[in-house]
Amino acid sequence: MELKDIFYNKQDFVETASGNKVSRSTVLCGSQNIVINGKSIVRDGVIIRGDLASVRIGRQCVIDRHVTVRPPFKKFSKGVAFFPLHIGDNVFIGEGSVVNAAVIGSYVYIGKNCIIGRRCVLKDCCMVADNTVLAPETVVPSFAIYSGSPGLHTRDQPDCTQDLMIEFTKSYYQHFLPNTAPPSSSIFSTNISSEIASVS
Amino acid sequence: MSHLFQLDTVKYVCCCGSLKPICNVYFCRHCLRLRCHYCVSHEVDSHYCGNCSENMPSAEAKQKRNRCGTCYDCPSCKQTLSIRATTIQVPLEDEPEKLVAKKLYYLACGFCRWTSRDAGLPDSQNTSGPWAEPENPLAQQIIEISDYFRMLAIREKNSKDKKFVQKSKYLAAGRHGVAHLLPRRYPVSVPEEMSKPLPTPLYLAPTEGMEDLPELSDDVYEDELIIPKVTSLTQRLRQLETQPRETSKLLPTHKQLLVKRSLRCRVCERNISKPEYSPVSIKFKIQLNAYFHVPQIRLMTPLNEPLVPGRKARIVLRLANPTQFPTAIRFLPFSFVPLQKDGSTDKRALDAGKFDPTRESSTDHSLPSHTLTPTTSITFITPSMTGGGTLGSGESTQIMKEIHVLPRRSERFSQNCDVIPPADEIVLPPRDETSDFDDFAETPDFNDDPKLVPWRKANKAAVYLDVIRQLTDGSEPPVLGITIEYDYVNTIVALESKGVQEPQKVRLQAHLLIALDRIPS
Amino acid sequence: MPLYEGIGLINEKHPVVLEIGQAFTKAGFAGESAPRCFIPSTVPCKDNPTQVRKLIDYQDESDLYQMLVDFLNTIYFKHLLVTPKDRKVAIVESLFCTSQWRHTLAKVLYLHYEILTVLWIPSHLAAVCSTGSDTALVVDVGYSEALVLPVVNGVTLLSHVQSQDLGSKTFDENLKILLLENCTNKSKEELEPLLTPEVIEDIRLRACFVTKIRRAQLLSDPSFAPNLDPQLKPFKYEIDGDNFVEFEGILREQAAEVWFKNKDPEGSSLPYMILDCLASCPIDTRKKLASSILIAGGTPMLPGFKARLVRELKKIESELGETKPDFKDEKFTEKFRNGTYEFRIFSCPIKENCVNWLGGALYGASEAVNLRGVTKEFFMKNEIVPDWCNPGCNSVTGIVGVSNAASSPFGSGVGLPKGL
Amino acid sequence: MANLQITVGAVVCVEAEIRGDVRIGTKTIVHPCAKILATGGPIVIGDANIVEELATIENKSPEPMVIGNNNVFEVGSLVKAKAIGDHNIFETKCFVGDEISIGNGCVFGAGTKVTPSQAVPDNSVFYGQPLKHRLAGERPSAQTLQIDFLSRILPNYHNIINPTIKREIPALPAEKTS
Repeated sequence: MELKDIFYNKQDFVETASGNKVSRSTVLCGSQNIVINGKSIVRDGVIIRGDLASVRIGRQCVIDRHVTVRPPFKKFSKGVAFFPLHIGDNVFIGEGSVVNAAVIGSYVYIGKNCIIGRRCVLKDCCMVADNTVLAPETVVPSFAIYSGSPGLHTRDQPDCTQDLMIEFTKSYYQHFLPNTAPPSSSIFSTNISSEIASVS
Repeated sequence: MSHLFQLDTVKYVCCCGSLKPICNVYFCRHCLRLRCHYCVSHEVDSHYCGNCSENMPSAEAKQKRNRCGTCYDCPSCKQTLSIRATTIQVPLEDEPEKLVAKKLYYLACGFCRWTSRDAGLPDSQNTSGPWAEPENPLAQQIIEISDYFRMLAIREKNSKDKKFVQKSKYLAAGRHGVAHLLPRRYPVSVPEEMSKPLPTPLYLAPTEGMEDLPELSDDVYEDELIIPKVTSLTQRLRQLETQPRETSKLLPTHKQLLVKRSLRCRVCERNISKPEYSPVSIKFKIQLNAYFHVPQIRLMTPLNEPLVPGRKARIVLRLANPTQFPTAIRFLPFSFVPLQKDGSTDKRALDAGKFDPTRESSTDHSLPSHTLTPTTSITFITPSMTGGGTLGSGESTQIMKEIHVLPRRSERFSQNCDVIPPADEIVLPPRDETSDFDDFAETPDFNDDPKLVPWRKANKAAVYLDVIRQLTDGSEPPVLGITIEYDYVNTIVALESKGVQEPQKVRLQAHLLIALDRIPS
Repeated sequence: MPLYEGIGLINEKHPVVLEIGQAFTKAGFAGESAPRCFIPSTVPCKDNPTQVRKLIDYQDESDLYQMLVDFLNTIYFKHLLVTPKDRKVAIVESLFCTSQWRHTLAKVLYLHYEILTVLWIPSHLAAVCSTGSDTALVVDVGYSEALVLPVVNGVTLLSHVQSQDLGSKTFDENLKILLLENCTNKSKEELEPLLTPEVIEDIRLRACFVTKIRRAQLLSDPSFAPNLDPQLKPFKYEIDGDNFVEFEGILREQAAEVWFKNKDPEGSSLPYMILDCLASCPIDTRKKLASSILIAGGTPMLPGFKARLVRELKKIESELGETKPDFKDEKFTEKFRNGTYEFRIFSCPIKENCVNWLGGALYGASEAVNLRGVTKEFFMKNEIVPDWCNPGCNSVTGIVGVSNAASSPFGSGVGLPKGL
Repeated sequence: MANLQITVGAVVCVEAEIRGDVRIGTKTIVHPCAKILATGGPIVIGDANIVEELATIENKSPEPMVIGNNNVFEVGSLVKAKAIGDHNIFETKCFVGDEISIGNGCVFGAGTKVTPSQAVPDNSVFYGQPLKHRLAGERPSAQTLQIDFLSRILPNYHNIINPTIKREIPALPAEKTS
């Protein structure tokens, strides 16, 4: 199935030179500490706590609505600090999730309403199913699917996850359109309905 | 992962009869057949710890009972434990009146807040513990019983195998595999030695009578039951040696390792998926996932109204060519034939009696996914399989082998829509990695009929297809069965014959079932 | 740690030992003292991976085959972490598992997983094995039924088997009724949907125990029950975040009475099953068997079970001897009239729920796998796994290559009684 | 008359939503986008608590809701409890119903929901789905270091409500206070 077009109000989003589309209703605390590498989408209601520590988000990521991205806190023997939070490329973070991880690799899919505990490490190509709660400091290995509360390794990702995620995030970007633009596959998507109508 | 594009609306029919979305299907380059997790053999490739990402050699993994040496699991909730440090003030050895800070470590769970202190374990001076682990206090007795049984069994073996020279079985097994040890002969008569009296056991479990088994103490009746203080079944089953009843007796356990597995085609016995050794690597040494080798078909939009039997509807499929060579795709009516001798409609391939190789005498099998159709104009070149041998024999031996070694599976499906195949083929250009980065790449002109191909981009194209619902009961959801025929360029032949031959182009078929009304969630 | 490390066998690949029970499966390696995993016998649903299906709920043979393929895949690649075809397998199986189950499991092992040799061990023999002795009265309380089976000098006295539906299933059904009756802060209608099988099992495990024989007598009569001293305090159980339920304490001791309904003419009881079995056994074996009771299965691990069982047996026996028995069978009482048996229960070196598995592991570590295992080749040829109930396998001559192969427990070469 | 009282030493970001009668003790940190809603009676927050973004503390009852010291309200938690003692942690997205009174040292795990009327025993830990309950050996330690760090760093990025001034904030419309 092809992804459906998602339209947004052009005035509600800022599109940067590198192709990032960031909603104006996000809360980007300490925005000087937030780096988004390009072609990423940050939708409305997202909170990114760059004030606590730096947050780096890779290319072609999608951060869905009402996600909180928050660098994790850590007590050391000598004082305390918030860890910088790194997110790789082609990562999808689903609606309402709270991300407290230390590192999120590339090609990672995080479902809706997940809680990624403090200092978690999500390796490349892993997936966190909807409504999962990952305990603090969990390491999710590559190609693992974690689900439940507490999140446990329940299934495995297919071998082609990397390419699927690239295709998915890229396709999401292509279908994320200002409401002024024509539909992405306009060449025929309007025709389709008329064609089908004429047949049946 | 198949939820990303609702990939499971289009199921590829594997040789074995499984229906899988494309990302779970493999393509064996040698057999030129679809394979899936069900019909390939799985092998353990390497052991590693999912938490610390350390590889562990198989021998060591075996010795450590498949557990990581450094990471521990919480006995209460199975999450990974982290090491916490605390400092205490201890008097200096030389000057007892002076206090210095000393670091001590304990284990703590960030999820259920269990700590090694809850188990009564003292804090350790080392980050690595050691932490007490559950142990069976009677393990030594089990060893004694085991020794006794080994002795008995050896006695029996000696008495039976007297005539044979005993070589060291274990060494032989290591070198050549166990297969040559078979078949084994069992003498029917009971030899003399067996009538000798049995040796006395080394250990006998004691029995307990009334005096050893006191009734429950009064505390049980007087104390209030606090459920959180009693362990649950899962907690007990994680410590089989002790299975404690009180949560205070739960002990941390070493984390279980994970494995990377490689997949092997059962027919040609070559790998079809082999991951790289490194636990953090997401790359593969060999990766024959169908996603990279078989044209991908997707339904663009589901039917928005039910399809009445006998009526026609138009659907749009999106085709993509993942390979590095151009291909031409032709649509045909669904023609999957299960891998079976009689080809009967009963698809229960697992019925008793179908496994006996000797019973498989007939060779007139329908070829499941690799048929030379007379309609195609492209030359069919035999993939030179075993050097010599004609097309016919090579083909049939492979089919024979497939019938014998592939586990078969009968997944129920109802295919109730047929395609009206368009006359033309759709040519798809090869996949171009660079075009992924170029949004404005030019799409080559293939002089398409806009009534067949309304859209194209790089290696992808959309196709209109007319489908007809069969005149059967219309209550089931519409499922279209379709067979595609496509060009596949086999580079492996060229590689194996040291570059003498050009890559060979073959014409292959794949069978698909498409759920036409699946609404994207 | 492997038990046999350092005897030059370090390179040996220990066979995999599997006991696929109706409720739980134990899997591990031969030569080890505990299973590597002890997991529910369930597989994820195909349509909805968050739901599970029990293996015993299979629809037909092909369904079971698929489930076993999936289940063994999980066991091999998530728990045991070995390549299936590299290892021989020892299966610990119930004597009364259906032929369909057995045959399907055999097909999965030999054909799908290409296992070369499988040793099929009856679970009660395995259990006896784990005591080091060769004589025991095995009391196996499983999921759907309780079995009492005598084994004397390695010979199973199969005709004397006693079997009743007194497994954990019956226990939990009974417990559910008690829970519904004894809830103090929820109505039956509210509580009923909350009591899933998992919740009931958890309450059984965490709250229930087997009470003293004296209290049990009072419990059996509802009018006496309030006079119990001390009364058990009510307890609170948290089902989920919205439902914290409170129960009367009395159900904690009432639940296990399902095993000891001696007086009930319709009911059955574990002590009577044991005595019935003993009574039917040859007279010269009774004494030995009575003092070699072996408990297997996870349900009887409740506190107080063994102590109560011994006392119940003694009490019934003494009542039979002294007073006019209120029991149905005259012959039965005759046999116990003059007998002064001492009832003793084995204290195994492992918990009761792993006893069967441990026996399998002991077998698997010995040459028995090679001597008595059924090879893939044999299975391909004959399409059967030799079985005690299959007359074809138990004729005097036997099938070529199978004589004594499947069933015998000990090196002594004594198999299951023939001609049953 | 609704009013907000912030003791010296507390750090309350302007972007936090605070309504009704709220008192905040010293060393308490209120992150941006946190919500403290005294829609009924007042909310009295003690010292050295942390209220993170999207956390909601709500009091609909006419009785005052008293929160002790050293509690942490993590991202997205929704707490309506009758009373809260010291050293409790409300983890990410937990939900605590309004019939619960909480003593000391309790942890409501991430994503849990606890509603039945009860007094939670000290050092209780609720976690997981389905909900599990255990009694911890010791209570969670105070987040003193984190509070020091946050009180240093937050003023660099956010506007802080000046604690010395007693601010009058608009009372809620009558129909909203039930």
